[in-house]
Amino acid sequence: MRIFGLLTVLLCGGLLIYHTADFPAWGDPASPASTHLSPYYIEHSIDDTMVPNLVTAVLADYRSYDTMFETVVVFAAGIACFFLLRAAKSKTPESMLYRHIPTGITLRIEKGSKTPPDSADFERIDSVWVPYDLIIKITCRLLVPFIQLFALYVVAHGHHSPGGGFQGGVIFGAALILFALTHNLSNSLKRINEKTSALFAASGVLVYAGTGILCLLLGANFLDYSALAPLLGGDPKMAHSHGILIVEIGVAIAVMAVMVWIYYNLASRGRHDEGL
Amino acid sequence: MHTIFSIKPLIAVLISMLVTPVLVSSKNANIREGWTFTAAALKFAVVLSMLPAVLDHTVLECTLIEVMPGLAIKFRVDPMAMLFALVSSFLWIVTSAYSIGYMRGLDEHSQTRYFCFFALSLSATIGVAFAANLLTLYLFYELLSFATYPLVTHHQDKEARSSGRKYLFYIVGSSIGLALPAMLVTYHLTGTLEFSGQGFMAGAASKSTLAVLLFMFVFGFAKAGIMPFHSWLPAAMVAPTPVSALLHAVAVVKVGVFCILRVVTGVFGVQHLNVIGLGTPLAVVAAVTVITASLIALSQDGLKRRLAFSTIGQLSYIVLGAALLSPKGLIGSMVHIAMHAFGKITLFFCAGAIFVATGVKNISDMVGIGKRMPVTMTVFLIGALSVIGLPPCGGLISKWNLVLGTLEADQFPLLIVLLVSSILNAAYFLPIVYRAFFCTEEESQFENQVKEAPRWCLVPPVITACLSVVLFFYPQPFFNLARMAVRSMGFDV
Amino acid sequence: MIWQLDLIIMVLVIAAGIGAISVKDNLGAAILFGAYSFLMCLLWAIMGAVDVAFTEASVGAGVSTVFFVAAVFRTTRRTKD
Amino acid sequence: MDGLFDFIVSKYNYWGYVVLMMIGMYAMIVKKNLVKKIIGMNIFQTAIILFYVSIGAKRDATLPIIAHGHGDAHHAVHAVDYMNPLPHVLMLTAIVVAVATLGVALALTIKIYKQYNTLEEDEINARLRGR
Amino acid sequence: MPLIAAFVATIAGWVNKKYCFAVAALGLTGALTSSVGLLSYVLTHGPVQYRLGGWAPPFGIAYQIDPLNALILVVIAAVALLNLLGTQRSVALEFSEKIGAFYTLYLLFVVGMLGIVSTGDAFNLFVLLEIASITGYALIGMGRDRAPLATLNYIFMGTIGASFYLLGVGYLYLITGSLNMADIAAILPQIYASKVVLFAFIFCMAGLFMKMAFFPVHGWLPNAYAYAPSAAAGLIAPLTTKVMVYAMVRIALFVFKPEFTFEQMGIGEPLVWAAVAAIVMGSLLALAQRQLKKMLAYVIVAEVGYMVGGFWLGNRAGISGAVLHIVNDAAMTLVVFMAAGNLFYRLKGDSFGALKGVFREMPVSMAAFVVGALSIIGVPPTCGFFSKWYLISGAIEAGHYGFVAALLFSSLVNAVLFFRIIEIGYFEPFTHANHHGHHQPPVRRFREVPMSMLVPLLVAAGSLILLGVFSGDLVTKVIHLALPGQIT
Repeated sequence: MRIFGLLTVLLCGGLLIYHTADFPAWGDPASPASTHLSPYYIEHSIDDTMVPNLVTAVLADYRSYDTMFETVVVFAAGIACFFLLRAAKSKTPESMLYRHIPTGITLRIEKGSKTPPDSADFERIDSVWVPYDLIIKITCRLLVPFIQLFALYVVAHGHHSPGGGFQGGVIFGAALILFALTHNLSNSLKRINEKTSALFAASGVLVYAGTGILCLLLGANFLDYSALAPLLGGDPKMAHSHGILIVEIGVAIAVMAVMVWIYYNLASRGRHDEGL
Repeated sequence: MHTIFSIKPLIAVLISMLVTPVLVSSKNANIREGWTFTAAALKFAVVLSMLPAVLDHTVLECTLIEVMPGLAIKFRVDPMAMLFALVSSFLWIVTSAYSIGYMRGLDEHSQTRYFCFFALSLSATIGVAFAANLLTLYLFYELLSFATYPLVTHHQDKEARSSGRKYLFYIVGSSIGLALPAMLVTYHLTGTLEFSGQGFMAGAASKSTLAVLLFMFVFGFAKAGIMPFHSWLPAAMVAPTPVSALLHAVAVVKVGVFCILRVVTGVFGVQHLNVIGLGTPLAVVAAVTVITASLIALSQDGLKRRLAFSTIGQLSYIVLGAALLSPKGLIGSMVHIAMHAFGKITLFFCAGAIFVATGVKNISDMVGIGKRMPVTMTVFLIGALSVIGLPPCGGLISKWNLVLGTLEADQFPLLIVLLVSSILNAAYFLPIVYRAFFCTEEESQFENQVKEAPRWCLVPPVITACLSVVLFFYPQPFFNLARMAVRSMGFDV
Repeated sequence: MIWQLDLIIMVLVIAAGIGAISVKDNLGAAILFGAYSFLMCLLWAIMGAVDVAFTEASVGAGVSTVFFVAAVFRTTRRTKD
Repeated sequence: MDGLFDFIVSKYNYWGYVVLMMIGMYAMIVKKNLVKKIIGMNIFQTAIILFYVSIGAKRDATLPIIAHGHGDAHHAVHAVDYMNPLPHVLMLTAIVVAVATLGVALALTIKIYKQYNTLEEDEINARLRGR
Repeated sequence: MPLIAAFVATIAGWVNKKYCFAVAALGLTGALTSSVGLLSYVLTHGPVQYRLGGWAPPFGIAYQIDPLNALILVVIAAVALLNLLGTQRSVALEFSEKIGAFYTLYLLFVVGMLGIVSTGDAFNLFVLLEIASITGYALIGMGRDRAPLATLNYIFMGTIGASFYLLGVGYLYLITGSLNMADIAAILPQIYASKVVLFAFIFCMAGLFMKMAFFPVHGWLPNAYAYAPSAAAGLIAPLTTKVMVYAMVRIALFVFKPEFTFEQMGIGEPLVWAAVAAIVMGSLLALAQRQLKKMLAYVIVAEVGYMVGGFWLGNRAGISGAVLHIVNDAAMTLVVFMAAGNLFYRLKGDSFGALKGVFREMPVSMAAFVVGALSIIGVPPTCGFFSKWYLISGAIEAGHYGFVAALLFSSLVNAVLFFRIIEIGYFEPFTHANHHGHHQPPVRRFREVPMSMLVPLLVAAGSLILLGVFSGDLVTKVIHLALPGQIT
């Protein structure tokens, strides 16, 4: 099997390398890819959309339909993970671990025994991550808001610098995942629970599609932002710019929520009781 | 001869198809059988109503829908179709009556299913009869194969299962494996599948190709029971007797030979076959089947099996007649469809009646039965005479024409084949009758209590037997139709 | 775009890729995969695809790796190849 | 010699993508561990992304972000000055697709582990045959 | 005429969080009506182009609807709707808690399929392909015992396939600088000689072959389909492979021109032989199965061979046959899988042993199954016969008798396959026949599935016959319109 695999791979690789001879040279400004469509984008997008970041302009305007489906893919992945993994309400586990916060002592409570009082001193912890990690916890707690702020910046500033809805969403999601990693899953579930994340995911996609449909209702083609001009004020070009922002926000919301959602499911085998 | 549009052929086909939902929904057995009768009678009436027009040299046509460019599901009523449709739709009425008696007599299960598929089979049969092109023909041919499957395997036991398997294997296998590709090649070569009086294959391909195609068709329509594709027929005798009677003496097998007739006359064209000399090989195949089947029939003890082999032989008469490619031979073979149908169905009815009354299936157990069931056995005698081809029965007429056909075509060996096989026919039928009547009281295997079968089982064979006799004296209806058909092929008769 | 730098990173990427599939520990493989993604992101940044590089940094090196780690934690580190 | 050198410089990026793709494919074909296979799958996908990015590269051009975008607009923008943005756009989408597939694949892995308690394909197969 | 269809369905998917089947049904009905409307519009007014985002095609993304894909859109929407209606109960049974998620995925899958068919942009096709795949993975992955493993294999194969396709598109972009299908098609003829074009073609085809489970890369299909939940199998089995075949037709005919595809490549002949192998192997492997759904899955492998082989014959009859078979096969696969789903719903198993006596218990479902079976065997007047007719006449025209033989062989094997099942369902358990032919049928309960599952099934079965009867119109009025004129 190993030999066979290697042979196949070598054969394919050889063929592929062989025919690269016909490729235009790497980085050649005169290659067809750089001369057919892209000049149009480069030279017109600023006029058409008022967005200096060409990637954003192309992504969310010229090829916005692709991007919408990209968001749908993410959403589908989130639902798929939920669908595949989410288990029904879990049974109460055999034993639960609690930590007494002031002392850092870990208590193991067998099933059926009396649970500690529901006070601020005790917290339930996961069985897989026992050590008390004050430093990490505090550091991350401090970091998380800044990461989130940065994420918002990335989303909002996608017009002018690298970034945009997708990156921003992922970063935001990563911040939440970081929180869930350093604290435990139930803690972060308390802040954004499953329903919320599903709702966010769906609403993100809805914002995107809704924009498209709004354009449709306003008499233009699907996702033709210039139709939004009367609603947003400004000329059609500015409307393009704003439209891009709106859909980027939609993408960000959806991506953020889905990343968190997938993480919840993966980390707890769909039971949503104990994370990493 | 002119052509008019008429919806009647379609109605004739659809009547029995449409009656099935009614049959399914009717809870009461009497209502169900009432509907069956109504449908049968209606169908016969519709077919009959077309007869004057056909005799008046009119061709009725009905194009249902064009399924492929230049290829439609289309019905056409010409004399040959009329002949076959008349026979089968009339016999449906008789068989329905007989079925009722038989099924009630034996208290069979799933009678609703039985009547439904029976009606469906008849639809398919009429569809084949009225088909105007090979495609339509093939369509109803396959429909018939599948519609008869539940009938053949009605008993749902192990034996039925293996027979059903054999049945489908031969019939569907040959039609998909041989007839369908042959049809496709034909279409590819000529661009049409429409039957015409002269055939449409002339000059379309080389002689060897045509020969291959012809035999693909002949063997592909395995319902005709040409050897070596015959062994489904004896196997299918596990079916209830009315099924055997109608389907395996009338509908299914006759559909097979009818298809071959159609192919020979309508696709290849008699004249053209004559020119390229393909008649003789076909005739040889048929002749071999005739003789072999008759010989095998001699050795069978099961009455129905003997009848089955007799059928195989008789079917090959028809193919043989067609293969003679002479006017008389063609007339003979067409008329033989009708004559044999009446004769053979009588025989099957009698076999069924015997079974209902006594439960006996084997010939060796029937010694002396004539004394207990005189009517049945007399009728049996008439049927046998008809099949053998002795006066005063209709079988003689068709056989006579076949013989004339061999002379016309200068095929003396085939003449001898016909005569020998007639002798063999006599040899396997007459002893049954003889031993049924003429035996000593000791030899008789039947008690005095054995009575005639129920009335429903008795009347139909009597009717068909009478008709067999009547047809000897008045064969004109069928004879005229056959003659018209042959005339449309360009012969002068 | 300095092609020498590009080439060095390319070699590193390939090394990391081979490492990721050959190390005999799933957790290690996951981490190496993270490194691979990060190097890949550098490569793209050099080539001028900043947006793609940005995305790869957050997705490939970030979230994907976390997913891998989570999955490995929830299954097993054991691997035979 | 110089020609050969130029040739290599102009093509090595494409070779690199082929090599990476083959690494990924090798892992998917040969490795028995499901996590390894998934890593291979991701390497395979990133290799293709690398290919696209290579298409978009352009010598002597800068990032596809137009300078002075909001300044006194309408500087003439010249296509040769900026990289080709289109492949980048496509690849953003492709990365997203890759991560989505990864999520689903890992979810399935966990499910499989729950069912068979192993991630080695041969062991799973042996267990299935054993039943 | 925008493609409202997809959007209605998509939006229904999101609103649908409230656990409602009605929204899904409504959405799909909307999709169906609008695609029917689209078809009739296209037939009368000629091809339609819809520019998404209002940008002209080479720059923006456009949908390109011609009679051919309008037809396929109708098929997809109809199949999805019927299956949705027919499996409502089994969904409720199998995923009691995740109905919302199920329907969302279901709709997204349909959206992906509709999009693949209608898009005019090579890259957009990839994205939609992935939507359909990911939702498909999830739907299949929820099945019984071996489903997750089978799905993972499917993911690997599917991802390689999609990546190959993406690579092919990348090559095309590299060499033409465009992603729009029509635009590429306009540029390509000048550079046919390039090896890159050749490889682009090979990659696109290889990727699609993997996705459609063309022999010998069919390995993922049988297990995936056999263990999938019935409701998902009834959707995915009819659609995935067929839509991929359609994508192949589209790429090969409308991106690369026929003269390139059929004349310059010279791969038609080997591919038809591969199709022959697919048909033969699919049929033989189907014979070896003892499980209903698995057997059906192998039949699909053979059917893919029909379509691919028919297409690569490269003549008008063959291609019409292949396209007609896309439509017909979708319908007949739907029927048999829905029937199998109904059986599974009642019998809780689909090994042949479980099917004993099923005719008596579920006559209506079995009747529909028989119609589907007859169509797959190719018995007139069901639609399977007619597409087979075109395929065979195409093969005869091309002088490719191996393909003819394979088609006939597979018809025969299919006949054996289905009659084996029908026999089991019809005869067993054997009635104890006594000598006088009195039979007491075994008294078993009449356990037909509820009406809501039956009616869609019967509609589907009826459509098989309708499709058959109207196949002439379908071919002359729709398919021939859409095929490029060069194909003779």
